[in-house]
Amino acid sequence: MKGIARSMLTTLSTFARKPVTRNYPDFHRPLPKTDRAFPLLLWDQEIDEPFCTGCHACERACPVECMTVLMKDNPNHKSVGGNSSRRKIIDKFWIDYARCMRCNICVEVCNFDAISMNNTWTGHETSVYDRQDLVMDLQQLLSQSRAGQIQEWVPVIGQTND
Amino acid sequence: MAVTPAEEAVATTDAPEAPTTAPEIPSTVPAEEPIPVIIPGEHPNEAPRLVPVPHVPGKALYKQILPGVMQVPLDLVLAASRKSSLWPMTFGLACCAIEMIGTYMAHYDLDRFGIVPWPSPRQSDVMIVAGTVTKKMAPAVKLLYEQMPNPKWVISMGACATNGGPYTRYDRVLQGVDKIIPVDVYVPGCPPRPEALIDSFLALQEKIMEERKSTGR
Amino acid sequence: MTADLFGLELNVWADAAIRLVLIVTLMTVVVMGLIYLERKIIARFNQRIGPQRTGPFGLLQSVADALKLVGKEDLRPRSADAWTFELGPYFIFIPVFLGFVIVPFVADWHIRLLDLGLLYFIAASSLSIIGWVMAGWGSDNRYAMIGALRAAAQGISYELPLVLALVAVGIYAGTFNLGEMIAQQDVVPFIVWQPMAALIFFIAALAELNRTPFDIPVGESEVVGGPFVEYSGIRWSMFFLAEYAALFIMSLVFSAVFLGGFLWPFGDDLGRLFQAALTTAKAGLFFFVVVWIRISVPRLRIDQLMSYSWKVLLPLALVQVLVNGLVLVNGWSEVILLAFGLVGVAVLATVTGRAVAAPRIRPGAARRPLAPAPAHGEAAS
Amino acid sequence: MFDRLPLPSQFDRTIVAGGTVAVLVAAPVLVVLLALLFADEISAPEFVFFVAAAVIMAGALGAVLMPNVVHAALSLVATLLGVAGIYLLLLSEFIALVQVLVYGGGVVILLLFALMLTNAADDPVVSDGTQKPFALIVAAIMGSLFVAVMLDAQWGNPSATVVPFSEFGARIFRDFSVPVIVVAILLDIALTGAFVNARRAEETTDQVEEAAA
Amino acid sequence: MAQADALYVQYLPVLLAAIVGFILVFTALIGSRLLAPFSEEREKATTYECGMLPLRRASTNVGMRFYLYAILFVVFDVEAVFIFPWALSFVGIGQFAYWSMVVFIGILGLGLGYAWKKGALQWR
Amino acid sequence: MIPIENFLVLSALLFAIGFYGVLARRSAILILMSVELMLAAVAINFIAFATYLDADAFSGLVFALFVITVAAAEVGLALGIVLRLYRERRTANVDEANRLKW
Amino acid sequence: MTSDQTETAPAPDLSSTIWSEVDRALAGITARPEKAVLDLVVYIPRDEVIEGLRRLKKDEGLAFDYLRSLTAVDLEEEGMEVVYHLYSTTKRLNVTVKASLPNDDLTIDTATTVWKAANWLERETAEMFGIRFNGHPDPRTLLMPEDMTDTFPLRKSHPLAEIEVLQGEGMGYSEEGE
Amino acid sequence: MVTEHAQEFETQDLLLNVGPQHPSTHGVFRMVLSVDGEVVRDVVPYIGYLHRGAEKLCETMDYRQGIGFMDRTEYLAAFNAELSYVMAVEALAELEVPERAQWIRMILCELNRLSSHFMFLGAFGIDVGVFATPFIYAWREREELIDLFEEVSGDRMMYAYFRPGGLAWDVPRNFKDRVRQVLKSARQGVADFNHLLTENEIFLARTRGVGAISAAEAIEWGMSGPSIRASGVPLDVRKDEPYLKYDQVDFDVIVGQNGDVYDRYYCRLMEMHESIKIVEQCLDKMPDSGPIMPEKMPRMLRTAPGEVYIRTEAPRGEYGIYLVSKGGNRPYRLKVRSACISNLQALKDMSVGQYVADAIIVLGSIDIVLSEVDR
Ligand code: SF4
Ligand code: SF4
Ligand code: SF4
Repeated sequence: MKGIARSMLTTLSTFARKPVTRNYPDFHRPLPKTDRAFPLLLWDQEIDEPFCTGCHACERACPVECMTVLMKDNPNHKSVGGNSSRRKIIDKFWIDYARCMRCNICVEVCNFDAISMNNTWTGHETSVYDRQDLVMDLQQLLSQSRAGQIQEWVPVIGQTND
Repeated sequence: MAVTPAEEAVATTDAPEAPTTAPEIPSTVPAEEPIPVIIPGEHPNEAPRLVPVPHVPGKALYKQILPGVMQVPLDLVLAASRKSSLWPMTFGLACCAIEMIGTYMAHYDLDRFGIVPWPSPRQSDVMIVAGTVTKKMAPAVKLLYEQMPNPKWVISMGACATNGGPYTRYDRVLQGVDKIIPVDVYVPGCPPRPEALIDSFLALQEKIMEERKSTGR
Repeated sequence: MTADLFGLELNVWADAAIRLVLIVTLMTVVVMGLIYLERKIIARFNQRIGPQRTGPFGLLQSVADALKLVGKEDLRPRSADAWTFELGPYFIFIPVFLGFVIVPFVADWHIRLLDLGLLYFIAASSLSIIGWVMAGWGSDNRYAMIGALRAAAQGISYELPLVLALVAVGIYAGTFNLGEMIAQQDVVPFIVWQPMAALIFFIAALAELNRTPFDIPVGESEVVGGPFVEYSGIRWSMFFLAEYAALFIMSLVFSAVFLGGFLWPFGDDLGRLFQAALTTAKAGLFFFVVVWIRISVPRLRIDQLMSYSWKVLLPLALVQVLVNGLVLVNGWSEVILLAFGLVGVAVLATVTGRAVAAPRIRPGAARRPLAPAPAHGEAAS
Repeated sequence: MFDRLPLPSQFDRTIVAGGTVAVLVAAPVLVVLLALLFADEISAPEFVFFVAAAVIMAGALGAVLMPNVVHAALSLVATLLGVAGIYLLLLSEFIALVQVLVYGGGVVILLLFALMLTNAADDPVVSDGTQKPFALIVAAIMGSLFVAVMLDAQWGNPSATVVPFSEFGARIFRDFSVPVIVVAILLDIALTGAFVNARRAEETTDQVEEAAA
Repeated sequence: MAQADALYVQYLPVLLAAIVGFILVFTALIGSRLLAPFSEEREKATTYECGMLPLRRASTNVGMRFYLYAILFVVFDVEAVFIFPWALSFVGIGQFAYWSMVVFIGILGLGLGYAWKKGALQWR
Repeated sequence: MIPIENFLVLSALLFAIGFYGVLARRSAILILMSVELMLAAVAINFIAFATYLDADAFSGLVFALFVITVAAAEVGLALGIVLRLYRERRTANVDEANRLKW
Repeated sequence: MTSDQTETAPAPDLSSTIWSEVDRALAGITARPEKAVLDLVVYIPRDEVIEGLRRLKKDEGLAFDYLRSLTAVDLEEEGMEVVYHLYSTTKRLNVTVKASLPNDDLTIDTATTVWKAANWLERETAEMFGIRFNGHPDPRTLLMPEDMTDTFPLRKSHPLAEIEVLQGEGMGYSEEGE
Repeated sequence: MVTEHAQEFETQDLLLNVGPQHPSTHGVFRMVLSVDGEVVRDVVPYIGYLHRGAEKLCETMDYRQGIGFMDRTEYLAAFNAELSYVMAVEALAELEVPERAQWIRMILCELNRLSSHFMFLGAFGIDVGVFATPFIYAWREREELIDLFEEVSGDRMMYAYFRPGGLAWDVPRNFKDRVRQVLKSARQGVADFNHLLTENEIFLARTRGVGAISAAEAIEWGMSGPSIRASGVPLDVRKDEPYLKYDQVDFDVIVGQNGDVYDRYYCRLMEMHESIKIVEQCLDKMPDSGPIMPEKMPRMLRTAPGEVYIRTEAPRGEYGIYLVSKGGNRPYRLKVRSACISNLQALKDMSVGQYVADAIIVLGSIDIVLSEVDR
């Protein structure tokens, strides 16, 4: 009976401890900046346009082929009297969140730091009733960064703290 | 829903065979005959596995005998109670199942919402398809879904269950569980965080309250 | 033929009926409360919060569960046997419910205090085994079948220690009437004089209630819920109701037989409310310990479970009976009983430890440091 | 139309039909008895007696007629409980409770286990012997004979007497202690006999299986 | 007749309790039948086998052990039946009744010991 | 108070039914069940006579008690034999059993 | 390993390997060594490979008693290679044994007679590559659905499934823009 | 089917189908027990319900993309799985991993071993029949570890943090303190389990002497990891062929004596102590700063033709990667040597002759991860 008594004392000790539950819908635990929810497109705030030039690099690098990129000539380019230095710019952009495996590769391959992983809670609360709603188009992908609601963190592979 | 005999054949081939009476392994084709290259998704034998399960809602008797005005409070009470005691079936398929278990545990504690897992489909309301549904597993998933009594809901958790996810290019993997059973809520992510799963439960509760007019579920 | 209920004169039929209806309502409320409490207690044990969202503090959780189960389709497998499957819930629930007849709640309120109360209680509860077998066999399901057989074997094996423990106390009290038993414990509850009987009764009650560590008939990890696998909806909730009602009765009987029911050792003549509170507290203690054990200890295997009942509990219970008789027939003092009881408890504890944990082979895993790998061209480095 | 009926089950024809038949048979009896009861033709105990008798009869008939052995065993349970009620009406509560305890708890479980040890539970439907009509005739003759005798005899002026339980026990262990010991020995014999048989049975099955293998 | 009525009054609630319990379950099932949706799907009624179609009708090869334990139970149940009247009366009679019960239990204990020794209490 | 004839008639009918079962059934276990019915009928008679006709109404009860006890023992023993028969002959039917030589 | 490499004689760095002992153990069996990045690779003709494996296991100097893994490689036109990774729990040595199968006869003797561990690994290899292991005690399908064993997924000739795309017009240069 | 039914009806045994959906098969494993009165006479395991072709898909992915799939083959110890993969790639591409990266890899792998063993303890406790408590304890500690992993790598399970050549990015600045505090709670958790289960008489009675397998048999079946060490075979890649910096830390290989379920449980428990020890030494030895990737990594990694078989010690045993490359940026053939499939083969030997409940806990005691078995 000794061991049984010991087990029961152990459970009793946990009975005395405080609950560890994170009361989710009421309390959102702060996420680390490295958190990877889903990829988002970033918005270039000074020149009012997305960073993305539609270079298809991420599309090719995505292991599950869940991105679709269409580029166009930038109407805002200097050559046409704009103030942007991007000759090409993204026209249409879809990411199928339903297939994305959150591997961060698209962020790493992007030469323009135009895409980054959503590390806010909005990136995680994405339950839908229809699969089609999980295919994000350009506006949805840009809106959060455009509104500046993203603590942007674009990792550089192999970067050290110092 | 009537099962095609083919499906029963498929399902029963999973029955155990004594090693002694096992048939000759079919994968030993003599090399003379060419290797059959079969376009994935069009395998002759996998058609019966992929027959979708229709959801027959069924009608409650009080819907038929009570006048409409008296149904409203009943609907409300029933829907409220259903949404606050959703019992999932303990059914883990792959990696996502780990996060699902984690959601039951102390840090996230689905019990707060009255959600407790039950081992048997007979006592469960929700089926959380947590993980990759292979074509070998599909008949079992269908059977389990059918064995759940009405009203029943399905949460497709993770990329694999939603559309094959990372493994969608492999032809033994089902490209989305909604090919075989009706899905109510999709949770993206690979795997979704426990919070995402809780969020999907909240979404499901909203859905229940909305669709309480139809006793289907 | 009249009887009085709270003083008012009534026809016996009406009297009995009213008492029963009161009991039914009490039982349903208490069972829901028990389920809620168990969930909360387990949650606390697990450092969780437990039901929280349904109503204030999740108080309405059990109500919601019950309503949902009422509103859930209840199925019967095609290959199941119609009559046994349908009648199983009745056979499991009604015997449990019959047990309420003899339980005293407060001093002057109960349904009936039969002279053979304990015998009646045992006889009634022994009937529900048939219900288990019916449910298991009728479901035509392997898990249900195995679970039902285990339940039957376990039920019959642990009924004897239960009976004999009660008989021992009955010998000591000189009556099987629960009311008179409680009346005799106004100063010293029987658990003082009969500790071993109390312990045996407690263990056997755990087994009769199919609670851990004796929950092999309904063990989830082996037989998926046991005889109830195939039951769904309200029919399944009837089993649930019966289970917790049995727990309720068992705790009441324990508190009445061993803890002195509604009596307060120091000073008597208390209000009815205080008596009710005492009964609740004493029964609640039993309930809490049951839950505590449930989340603390593993499940026994069927052979260990059987041999434990037949080789440990039954002989000890018989010895207790005989010793009580010896002391009484010679009119020796109760201190002998106390001493024997304590010795018996010690013996039971040690014997349990050894009987349950008899290693079949030499145990243990040793830490053995290892010589470093030979520096060889092959070794990857 | 069956699924329209508010029946407490996954309604199907067996349940509905069987339930209807049962109700149709039981209802008139109950009605008549209740009428008699409220007309004070019969006292309440008599009413209970008739109900119990009906249960006993139904159960007994089921036990000997039902093709499904498990059903037969379960209807035997009904009979035994009814008999316990009869004992109670006969003012011997102890015997009634013993009946419930020993039969309901023990013997029936024993029977069910035996049914499941034989293949009875796998193919539960048994065919009865060819001597049914003969048996029917004999049983009918005997039953009517008994009934005639019982009704014909003059039972003086019966008066019920109750033995208090403690006195009952005292009498047993004062006057009947030797038979009690004999009963104990008998039980031991039964125990050992059953063990020996079971052991032999196991051995033989093992041999059979080895022979088969 | 007084005793008789007293006894009946004592046990009347038992009968009523059985009836009330039956009514309780029955009404609950009726309510469920009213409130719960029902639908006819064939596969829904298949036996639950962890997601497989049942291999065959559940065979019930009970080990002999179950039967042996049942025998033991019946025997000791009868013993308990004899202990009950003894329990309330032996004090009045005295040593003789007590020792006769000791002999009674002793004999049955012998039976138990025999079963124990024969390994009938061992599962294998 | 209930007339004694009721009980006697009841027990007579019960006995007859049990007798029919013994004759008509083939499975040994069912025959045992029928025997139980007959024993119950007998016990009813014992108690009826004891309660109504016997002055101190005692021996009848004891006999009923012994009947129940012995019945239990008998069932246990007989079932053991039946099981052995079944295990050896793969049948539980008496007529086949006595056709096969032991 | 492509053929041109296999032509080359044993490289000098074989001295750092256990080729000498293996050669002694495999006396009478035509074995061809090769140095992989970590381990020694020994090619044995498929008729003798089981015998060779048995010797490697029995030889007390090497005692390769532990079958780490068994798999196959599909070199399309050069047939297939069955690869055994052996380990010696006592001597802590590694060796890789390979047997080449021509495309027109994909059969080899089973290794379950040497290690029980080969059982499921061979079943898996068989259904993944369509290699027949003669004398396998339990030649049932392992991972595949029981009724879909006529295609061999790990062969190079086995195609991948089509992705069902819910979005977009596919990649390219969209005309509308300026 | 027909023949099968025929022979079923001949035998007296009851065929009990466990899985693929069963509370205690840890996923979609399925076994058919033929039970004779609670005693298991035969076990027929069925796997493959989770076969999703990771090997096939990796042949079509470049080396960076493959990492994610390696995570998902061993989702309970993803760091260890990644480690084997990236080590294989490094061996073929002759990449030199900076020292700091190696220390961090070691720390993370050992922590991952801790979390995986916690998972085992929880599941095993549930199988033995304690209600919910072991799982709760296990996950209490796992959440601490997972939080750390998330701060480091960004995901809770599928880290994709080890890259060929080093690490994706550097660990947070307070890494060492976080690890220390996680270790503190982990020690507490191990102690809790020790008190809850190890000495409990019922637990001992359930596990001791159950499902024993001899050392020779275990080697014959190719078992590995704690499952074989419980049988007394000191087989541990970390000692035998030290790969990261394991030759510079001091730790013991825990071996059992009986190879029964209890030893498998106890070996894992003691191994967690060893892991904690290792991590502490790593924390002391690990340099505070330094590169985590070699200079000048190519944007698209290409390897020389060749083949390599890399084995590392994952929580469940030897996790090997057999990588064949024909040059280019993607593997030609990638084979995952799964420890679980070899351990699972021995299930029949271990559980025949036991009780049904024992068969369940034997299955639990070898701690399978189905996606590693089926891949
Ligand atoms: S996100 Fe970056 S990589 Fe992708 S298309 Fe835009 S610019 Fe190119
Ligand atoms: S995170 Fe990975 S899977 Fe998701 S879009 Fe980017 S590359 Fe594709
Ligand atoms: S979605 Fe991702 S995590 Fe979930 S099962 Fe599929 S691969 Fe695993």
